[in-house]
Amino acid sequence: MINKFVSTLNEAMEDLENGATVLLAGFGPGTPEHLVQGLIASGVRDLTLVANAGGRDDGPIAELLATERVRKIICSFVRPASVAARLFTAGKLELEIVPQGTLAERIRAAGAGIQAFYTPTAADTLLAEGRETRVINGRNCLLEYPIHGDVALIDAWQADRWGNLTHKDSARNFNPIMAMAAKRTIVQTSHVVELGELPPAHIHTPGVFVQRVLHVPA
Amino acid sequence: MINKFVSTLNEAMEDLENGATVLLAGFGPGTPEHLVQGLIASGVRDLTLVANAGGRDDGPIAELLATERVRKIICSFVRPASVAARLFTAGKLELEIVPQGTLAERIRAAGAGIQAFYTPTAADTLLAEGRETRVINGRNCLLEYPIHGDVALIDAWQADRWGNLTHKDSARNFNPIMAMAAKRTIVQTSHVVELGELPPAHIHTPGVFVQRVLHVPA
Amino acid sequence: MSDTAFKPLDRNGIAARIARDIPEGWFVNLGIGIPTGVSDFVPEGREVIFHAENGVIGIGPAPAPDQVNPHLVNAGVTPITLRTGGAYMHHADSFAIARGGHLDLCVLGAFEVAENGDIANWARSPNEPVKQVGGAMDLAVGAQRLWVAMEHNTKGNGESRIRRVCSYPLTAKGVVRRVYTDLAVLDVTPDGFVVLDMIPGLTFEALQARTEAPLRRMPG
Amino acid sequence: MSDTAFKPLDRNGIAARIARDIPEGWFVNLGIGIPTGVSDFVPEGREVIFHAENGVIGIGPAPAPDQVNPHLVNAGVTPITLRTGGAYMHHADSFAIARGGHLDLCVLGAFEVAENGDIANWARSPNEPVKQVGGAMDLAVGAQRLWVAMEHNTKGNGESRIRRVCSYPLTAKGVVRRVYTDLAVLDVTPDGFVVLDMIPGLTFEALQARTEAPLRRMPG
Repeated sequence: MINKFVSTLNEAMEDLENGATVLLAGFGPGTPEHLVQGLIASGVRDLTLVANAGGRDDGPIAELLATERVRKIICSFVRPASVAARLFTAGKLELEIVPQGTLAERIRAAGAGIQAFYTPTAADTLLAEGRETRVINGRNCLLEYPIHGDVALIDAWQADRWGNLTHKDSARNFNPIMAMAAKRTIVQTSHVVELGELPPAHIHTPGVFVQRVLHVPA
Repeated sequence: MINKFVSTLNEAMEDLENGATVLLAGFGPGTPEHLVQGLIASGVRDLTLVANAGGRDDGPIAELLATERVRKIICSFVRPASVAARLFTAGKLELEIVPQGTLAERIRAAGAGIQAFYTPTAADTLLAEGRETRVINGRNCLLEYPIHGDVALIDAWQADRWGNLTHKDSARNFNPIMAMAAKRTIVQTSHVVELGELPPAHIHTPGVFVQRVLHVPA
Repeated sequence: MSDTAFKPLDRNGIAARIARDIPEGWFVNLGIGIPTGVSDFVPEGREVIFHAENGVIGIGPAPAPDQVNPHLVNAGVTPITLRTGGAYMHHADSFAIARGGHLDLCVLGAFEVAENGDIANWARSPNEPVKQVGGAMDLAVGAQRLWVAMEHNTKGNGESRIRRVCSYPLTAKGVVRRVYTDLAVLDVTPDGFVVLDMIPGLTFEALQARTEAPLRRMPG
Repeated sequence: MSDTAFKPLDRNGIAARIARDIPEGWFVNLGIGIPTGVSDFVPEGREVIFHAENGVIGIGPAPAPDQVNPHLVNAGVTPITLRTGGAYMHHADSFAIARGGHLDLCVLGAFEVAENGDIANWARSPNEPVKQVGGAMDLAVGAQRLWVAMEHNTKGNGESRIRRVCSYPLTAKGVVRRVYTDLAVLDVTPDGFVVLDMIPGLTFEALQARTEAPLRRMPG
């Protein structure tokens, strides 16, 4: 019987490796905060973190960055008052800024087996400097590559033992696409449901993308 | 008040133009057969038809092709015993064969603003002859371009006046992505629901992709 | 020119002026800052559908403080409500709407707009650590039309944000169609900025005096 | 060699042989033809999750004739059921599963397989009007592993479908990991075909005699 549930945070975070690329979902809501605590506790280092934003002075991303175990962050946004901005200024954090839509699309591309794509987004900006562009149908486009994760940390509202997930309201955000894009997708879910309880037409992330699920009651 | 419902098939098919590219959804179930009848009745010609398969000897696609108003078909599959195969053999139909996954992805790319993408699918086959390829991470990849429609013909299970749709079971297939990829998306729906009746987390095709909806009770 | 002859719009005034020009049925994304306020000024009965790039289409009015849904925010991570008929989707689907040309309009804030439609709104220098790109580059090239909402002049030394050429790093090239400021509404045309509207009491000459780029009167 | 010394598997026999080798928990896509039958031979209690590229994950057993759901078919447009825990999705999401490396296994039929893992299964000549590509090219390059199910020899003149080089147009290059025929199970290795298993009564020499490509015995 397939059963992707694990009982403890330690079990959920087992076998994390130094140097891993970690996809961290969330846009405000939808951030798997408990799993981030597990990542911090695991002690792994030299990480590449992929998240929408570099976080603030507090909150899960700031806490993770403050450990200085993240070598590089790939995100769309760094706030002036943030751990990320200070570490970057101090030369302790590499930064790759990616427009938010391109970030989402590069993550999806990894999950969907797309090897590269052309987008007009950012083609005429500083972010395109030194990179490959091409004019397609009269529009200047930038060549973008997929972002694969070794691990994805995912938040869910409901989960069953096959790893089928739903996400609540706008807490969905990066969760379904990051779940697709990692070798190992680890989920924290607010609710556990029986197999078959989620209507098959309304599953937001099918279990094929999920490896481990931890129940973390809200 | 936004109201995308039209009352008649004629109204649904208004302003179709000769030479249009028509995206026709369906994979068995999910084919908007009533709208295909409308397309035939409209008399438009010189069409490019984009559909998963070239159809059989009967059924909506065969009927449409038999009018000889389709200049070219873009599809993943042509059956031996079919109107499409005979028209092609007789030199009366251009044929572009696209692997089914690449077809789906090219349609989605059109809807998502992706200008081109690289995929390993078909890169080492006859379908790649004379086309641009590139080795990415050791894999030979083929450059593919989006397929935009002037019109998409879409089947839905439920629709509201904003054009929010659900699709039934595997009748979903190409419907959501073709709805994204056309300038004008025309829907036939089995059921009409009040705005707000479809749960916001369970809408398969949001109304932003839909222009006209015709109620065609099943 | 006398500064007492006219009263610049406040941020809400700019937002309200923009709301006037949005017809029923448009799908609209509002950037952070002045643009966020636009939806408050669309009359109740006019159905305009607002999109947030974090996966919401059909944003409703702000919730009462005791009605906040912790799972529902806009692209500024501010609590919102969903309007009847709205829908949720994931980030890639949401940006497919933005990048695929499905939004009739996006309204962004900016540091500067140039007469060729260039927009700069994410960084004041290439080297600063703060890079507030977010979804602006995607929206700027993806929406059917881009309007900018901003103050006409900088707060500090009153420099013009309406420029011949942007001095800050670009968000996108040649995409702005119209600019709404506290002083005027300007269309970006092949011949440069054309003044569509000015606040009461302001003269064309007084507006030009506050504007680095050359302005043209509405033809006819 | 005597043809009476062994009895080739029928199509169900090949399907059953494949089913034996699929462990619990795998996500599997079955092509049209012999592969479609594989799911019937997976024991009830073993959870293997079958995917259809038209947007179904978790295919259940065939419906009784009076239980057919007209909205639910597999990639062969044949009525199916959905298993408890299954899900529906659209075509691009479904092919994201197939092309993104999320399937543990795909089983396809073929005209020919070559010793370097090339597969030909969509056309018998470049010029014929019938082009039955479907999703095979996507699945062949996208799945974690590709197995082929086919008759060892052609029906007409008994030619070997297991070849040094494919003579028909390729579906994909170098992707087949294993071939299940009515006579044997062959692994594709850097050293060519290795015989994993043969039907009872068949000798290695008799199998080689029916096979154009050179075969190797299992090492050890």
